[in-house]
Amino acid sequence: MNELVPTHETGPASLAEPIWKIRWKLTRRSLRQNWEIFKESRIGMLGIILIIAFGIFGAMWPIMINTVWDPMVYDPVVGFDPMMMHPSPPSGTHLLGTDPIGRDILAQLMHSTGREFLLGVLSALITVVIGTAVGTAAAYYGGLIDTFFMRIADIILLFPFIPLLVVVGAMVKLSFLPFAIIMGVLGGFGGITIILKAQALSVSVRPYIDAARVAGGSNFHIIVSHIIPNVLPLSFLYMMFSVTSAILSEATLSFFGVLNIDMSWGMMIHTADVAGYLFDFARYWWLWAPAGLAITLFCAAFYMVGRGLDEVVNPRLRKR
Amino acid sequence: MDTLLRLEDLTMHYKTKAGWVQAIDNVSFSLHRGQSLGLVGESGCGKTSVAMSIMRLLPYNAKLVKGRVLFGGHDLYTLSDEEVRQLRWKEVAMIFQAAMNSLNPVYSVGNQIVEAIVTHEPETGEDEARERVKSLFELVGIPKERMDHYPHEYSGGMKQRAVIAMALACNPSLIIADEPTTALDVIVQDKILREIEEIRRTINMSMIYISHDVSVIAEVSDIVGVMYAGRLLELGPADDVFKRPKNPYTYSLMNAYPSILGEKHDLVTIPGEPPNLLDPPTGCRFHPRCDWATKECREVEPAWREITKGHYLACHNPVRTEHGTAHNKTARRAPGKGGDGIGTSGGN
Amino acid sequence: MKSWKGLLATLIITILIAAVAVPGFAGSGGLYEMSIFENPTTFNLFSATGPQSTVWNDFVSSSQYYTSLYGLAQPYLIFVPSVAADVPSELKQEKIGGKTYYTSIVKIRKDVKWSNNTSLTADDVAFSYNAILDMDPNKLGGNWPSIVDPEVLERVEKIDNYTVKFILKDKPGLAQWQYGVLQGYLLNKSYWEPVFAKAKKAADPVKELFAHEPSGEPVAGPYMHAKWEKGAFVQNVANPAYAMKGEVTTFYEDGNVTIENPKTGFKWQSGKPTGKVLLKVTEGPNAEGTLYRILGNQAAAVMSLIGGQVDFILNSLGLQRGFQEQLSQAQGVTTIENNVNGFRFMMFNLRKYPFNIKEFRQAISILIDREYICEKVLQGIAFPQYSVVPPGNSFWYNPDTPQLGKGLTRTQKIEEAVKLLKKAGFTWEVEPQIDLEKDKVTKRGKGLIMPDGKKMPSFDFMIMTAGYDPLRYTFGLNIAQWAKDVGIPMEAAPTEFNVISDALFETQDFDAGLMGWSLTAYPDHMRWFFHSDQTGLGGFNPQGYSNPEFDKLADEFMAESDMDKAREQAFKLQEMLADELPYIVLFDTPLIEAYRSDRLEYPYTQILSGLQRYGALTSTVKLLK
Amino acid sequence: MRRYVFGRLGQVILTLLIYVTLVYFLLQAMPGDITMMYLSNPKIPQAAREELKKQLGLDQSLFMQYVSYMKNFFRGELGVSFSQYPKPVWDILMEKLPRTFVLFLTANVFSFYVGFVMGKVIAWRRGKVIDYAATVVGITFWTAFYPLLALVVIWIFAYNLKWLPLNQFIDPRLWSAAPFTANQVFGNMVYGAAIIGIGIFFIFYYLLRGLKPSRRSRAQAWALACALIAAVLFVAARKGMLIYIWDITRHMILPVFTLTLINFAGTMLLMRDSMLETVQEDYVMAARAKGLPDKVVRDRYAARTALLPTVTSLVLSLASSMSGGMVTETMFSWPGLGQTLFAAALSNDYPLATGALAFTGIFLLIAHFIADILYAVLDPRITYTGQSGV
Repeated sequence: MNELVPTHETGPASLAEPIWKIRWKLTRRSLRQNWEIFKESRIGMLGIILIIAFGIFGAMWPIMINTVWDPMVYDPVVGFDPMMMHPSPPSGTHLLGTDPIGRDILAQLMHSTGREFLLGVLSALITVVIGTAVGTAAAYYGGLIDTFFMRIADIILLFPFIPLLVVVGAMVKLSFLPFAIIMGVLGGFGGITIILKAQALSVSVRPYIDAARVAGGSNFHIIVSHIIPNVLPLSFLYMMFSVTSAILSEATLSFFGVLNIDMSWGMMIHTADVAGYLFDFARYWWLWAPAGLAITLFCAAFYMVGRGLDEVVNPRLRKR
Repeated sequence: MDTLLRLEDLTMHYKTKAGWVQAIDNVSFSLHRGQSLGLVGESGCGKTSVAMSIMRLLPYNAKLVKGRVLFGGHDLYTLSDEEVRQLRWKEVAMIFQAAMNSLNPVYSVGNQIVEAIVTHEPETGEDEARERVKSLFELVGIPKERMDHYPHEYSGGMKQRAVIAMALACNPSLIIADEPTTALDVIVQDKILREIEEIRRTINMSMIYISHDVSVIAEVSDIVGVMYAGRLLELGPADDVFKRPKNPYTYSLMNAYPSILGEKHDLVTIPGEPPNLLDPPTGCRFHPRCDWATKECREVEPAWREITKGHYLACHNPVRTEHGTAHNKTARRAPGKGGDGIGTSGGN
Repeated sequence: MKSWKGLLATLIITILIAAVAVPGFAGSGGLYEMSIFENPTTFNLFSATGPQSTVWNDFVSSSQYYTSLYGLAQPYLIFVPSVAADVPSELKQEKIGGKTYYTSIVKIRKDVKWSNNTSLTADDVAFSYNAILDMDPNKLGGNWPSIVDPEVLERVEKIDNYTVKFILKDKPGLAQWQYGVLQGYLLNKSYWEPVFAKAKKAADPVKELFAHEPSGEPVAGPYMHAKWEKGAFVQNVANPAYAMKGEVTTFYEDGNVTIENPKTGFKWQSGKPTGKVLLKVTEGPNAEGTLYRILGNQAAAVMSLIGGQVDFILNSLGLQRGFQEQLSQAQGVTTIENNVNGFRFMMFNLRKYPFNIKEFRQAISILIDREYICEKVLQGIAFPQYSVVPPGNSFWYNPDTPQLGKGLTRTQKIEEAVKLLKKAGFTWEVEPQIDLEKDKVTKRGKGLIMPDGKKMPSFDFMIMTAGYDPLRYTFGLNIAQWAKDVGIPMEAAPTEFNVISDALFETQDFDAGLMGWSLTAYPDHMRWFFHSDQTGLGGFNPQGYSNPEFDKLADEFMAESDMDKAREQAFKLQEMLADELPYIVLFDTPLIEAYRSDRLEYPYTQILSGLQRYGALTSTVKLLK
Repeated sequence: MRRYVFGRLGQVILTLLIYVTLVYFLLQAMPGDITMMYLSNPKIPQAAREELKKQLGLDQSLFMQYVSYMKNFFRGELGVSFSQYPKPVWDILMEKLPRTFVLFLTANVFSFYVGFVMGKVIAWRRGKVIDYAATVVGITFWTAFYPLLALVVIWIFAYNLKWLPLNQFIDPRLWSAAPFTANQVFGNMVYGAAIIGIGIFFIFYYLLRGLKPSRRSRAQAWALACALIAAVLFVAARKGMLIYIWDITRHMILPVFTLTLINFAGTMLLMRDSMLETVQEDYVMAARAKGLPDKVVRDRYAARTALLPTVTSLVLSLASSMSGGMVTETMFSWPGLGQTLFAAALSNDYPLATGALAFTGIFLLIAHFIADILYAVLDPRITYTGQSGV
């Protein structure tokens, strides 16, 4: 314990600690403070709990398939249980039953969880990285760069998102990665740029930016160390909403059969649909309810976290 | 004179994440019809909370711990919401701290006043109400044809006047003016204050002024109350309190402001910061900043007592004029003066 | 503020209560109601058969309004005269204007009337062919070139009011003659002649013709157009002048058919019918009309069927398994299953090494356990198939077609495949080992070395995406798995349809793929899919199969105009293909359909490709209520 | 103001140009074309395929195709559909527009209204049970898997309870004898609704414009409004259209309900956030101090200004729903623009798909424009002066 405490008391000017360490401390402190605020939001906490639950659920997949489950039977894509008629209702061997071609629903659900995380987070990350970079650049440099990116955002906003993706998907069946990237890029250059730019703009007029400029900081340095940290919380907030929209889009497109993805929650419902089981909802509930609920809860979880973050980022929403 | 408003041991706390904030603690005073009371104190000392308590407009996390607010004989906190609602504006009106923002930007100013009248006097027709608004506008000095304009079309001073007109709309028996003029420049400030005073006197209305600005309070109040950290430290006739402050805080406050009467004297700042009301100091709440604090001050809460007729005080160690030597501590930070500051400011 | 809210709330509540309380509109008993899933796009026969030849257009208009000289008597699909009075005369060589043509005389029934009660005469028949020839069937596109084939047909001449002469450029095969020209649509001359005349004058005659929207067109089929509410429904009404109403078609055990019309006294029979009567079918229409509801999805159609708003679900793909299960328990609903005329298959690019080695393909075919996938994995949704002619097409199917590897166990299959591969000169870095007793693969093969000594590179096996066709997808994944077991480096690559299609027909750049065809009754597809003249870009032999012996046999088959001889040749072709394996045929699915048996009665429900193939039997169905 | 409008207009046209170009080339870049469908039938000769390409202009270079497309586009022609050759794309879109418009206008207005009221209530009761409950329920529906939800709703209300018609937008059994086309009826419904809507607005506006209208003027307003509705219905009845209007209305209930369920949370949460900001405004406190009834403070003070951002979102969502109804239209068999777009994409009908997307783009651009102006109307603080142009 004692080693961690600096032995000599000096002012910050002497920079006994490397600057990054101080930054890290500050970051940690602000994270802790923000977490305190976030904790206040019950909706946000509900979201966090749900996400953790999904995380655990998804993490169980590699464990289960490598220990308990026989891949021949429980593989989510090519697995098959020859012992029973399919689709079979939930039973001891298949806790959530099997789908019309004899694959275990629980295995599919678990396997897909990790994929949905990947899809959602990847596309959201792309969105946010692009949105933040473009937004701050547009705000900081202004002029032509600003106009250019804002016009792009305007145009992207004109595209009806889902229909366009369905149209594209109908012609080129998108597979997992390209889909995540397209979602990410379209999102990144679209509406989020405008929002993040506005935020960056409000930061870049603050006096300390001018001070940094006068002190001879390079543009890049100013953007990276002064503007971006102030835009990041908002970026993070929109990342949550991007996850929701990526997952929902994936599900909808899968439902229409215009994606080239071997397994996902949307595909599970699509499989039930094309096999004609999405009709008597009470009888074949295990074919749609687990996947349908998973989609809804997963998306809702991220959305709720977004709502919680909103109260951190936007002080006007906070309770006093 | 009959008593219009009476606060008895009013204690009100706010619940926050960190704990209970003791925003008002044992505040008692009474106000007669036609009288004007000035509440003075630093920001965050609970002045506005007292005002809101009187309006019964407390935030959702506020809790009345004890005490009563008697208005015209009714205990406000035993009335139903509806009864209180009807009392508001009809009996107690308010001029808000930020007049600029207390007008709804999307309705015309006139309508907002008419609305208040029509709500509280159902028998008054709308046209009649508009007529009254016109005369109110005249009274406060706004051209009456501007009543159909929107707030953003008004200048700051005009908005302030409009807000005053609004407060007067229902002929209330009491108007609480919370920093009525803070946002205005000094000349306009003065003018408006005079106008309010004039109107008040004409219609024999009670008034509570709330301000951190001693000069404002001094100009318009019959009685002055000094608040600190949720407590009333001193209350008495304006002349008395300003000329012969008994509480060291009052005394410092007098010195912290330019003389009301324009006499030149050096300002004395009050060292330290107001305490955190989550965990206020024991004993006298002012003791950590008080130069004359004794052990008793630190441990025993001073009682609220009447020292002369109408002059109340809560202090173990009141300021006496002879106290000159003791005052030198203050002078440390305001060199050369202050010791007999009372003499200078109160010598008049 | 408050008042209008109240008003609005009252309004909405009133509407809601009324909507729930007031019942829907009851069906009128005389309508045969079906559901379709896509909008018909046109009621103009020329576009409906040309560029807009969708199955939906065919369901609601082409198959309902028009007749032809000859047709296939359902359900046995026997070639019979329809508007013609008898079979066409033998083809004769004849010199006309210095050129040699083949000609045939066709007599027309005298009792056939258009819906406006005028007679259908030789003028109409000749016009139906000549007008289209003048327009250029290739420009009309779609199915026109195969119906009025300009390569074959020169002209149709009117001999007298009820006799026409077909003048042909060349001696046609069955496909072009009986199954082509003679089954062409008949048009009303007096209606269409001015339309054609006007089109001819336009800058783009074809466009002008397509743009024509028929109204009041006289037709000779069982139904005529009544109403089209775009996006909602199409209604047809029974043609009051339909000549064939009440006509009885009798099928005999020996394959002969008689047609008798008690009303007009028309009679026809093929050969000398003897033996047991298999079936008697009386032509309708018995319904006052037909109604096609356009529904957006299958679930809606099934719910409507159970709810009684729809009597039959028209869908060329039939119903899915799940619906069948649930419908079979619904009151008043009967489900039926029929074989389909088609197959799904796997193919290799035979231009590439080592796919051109026959033994390699045979080994793959043996490795594929069609029965296991169909019965176990797909639960009987699909049935295994080995020949390019499905067994359901009983006249043309050769029951002796070899079925490689059928009935072998997993390890026996591997053993056989390894034998074949070794025979062709393949070797392994690690040879697969099996335990026949336990039916287990003890060591998976690795590093297949081709006969030329090089290690076989891994190749892509394009399969459909799971969303497009889960069955082919499942099959494909399993095939790749089995291939890998013996060391064949096959990678299943789920690919979207357009890309596969592009690779096959536009670039021919592929290694292996999984596709499907649906077929016509006459198996001339064997010529189109495997003849070496189809190997060019855009041809129908993208796998590049080229075998002069096969070409010769296929040409002979196509030119043959005698049914029995053609059948023999077809059998030979099938055997050859099953050995050479330019296609490795895998499976097909039965077609599941459902109808309201408490409202309808069909004369038969067993027919190749199901009732939908024949427009849900609108002209012979009987309504019970 | 004028300079602003013209500036915006120029911007709109430029954006539209780029947008249409993008859509055009995006769709062209997709593999496959319409003549692919001929590939499935070996009996169709290559010559026929070439002819079709020529007819559709696919034999020209891509650039030439684009130039002629854009020329036509600015002449107000969207070309000729491939899959329904030679029907003009414009005709096809116009045929679908009324259905899409009526359904989604209604659904949007409903979900907006529900969301607005709910948002208002939960913001006012922040931290109470209703706040959490409504937020959680709202988010759950908002993130619900829409196609599934639609099917479940149909299954419950139409199939099991048989309260409402199963599918489609009209009942063919009724309409088989109808003297009108559905689009005529849709058109009349729009007129009727507009007359009733505007009429009632003015009646209530004039008769009840004061802060405290008398009982008499209230009664008058009611009577007049009812009379207006009765009159419109009477005219419809005289035309023989009433029962058809009724039929369409009945078929609209389920999709509108489902759309509302899915969408209300969007407006609700937006409204909640927006209002949480306004309730902290001094004028809201002032209004309460004035002794105005709670509801008046909430509605006229807090909600009224919080409305602004939500109205913008309404206008934009209206415009985007003009194409966004693909799922709804498929699930409820409501053949509108969304289904057309989907079908066009599936059949490689570029002109139709481009046209449908361009159509949406135009709608959205107009909507942005309207939203700006609406903003100025609703918020007296905003004026568009010459300087703020572009």
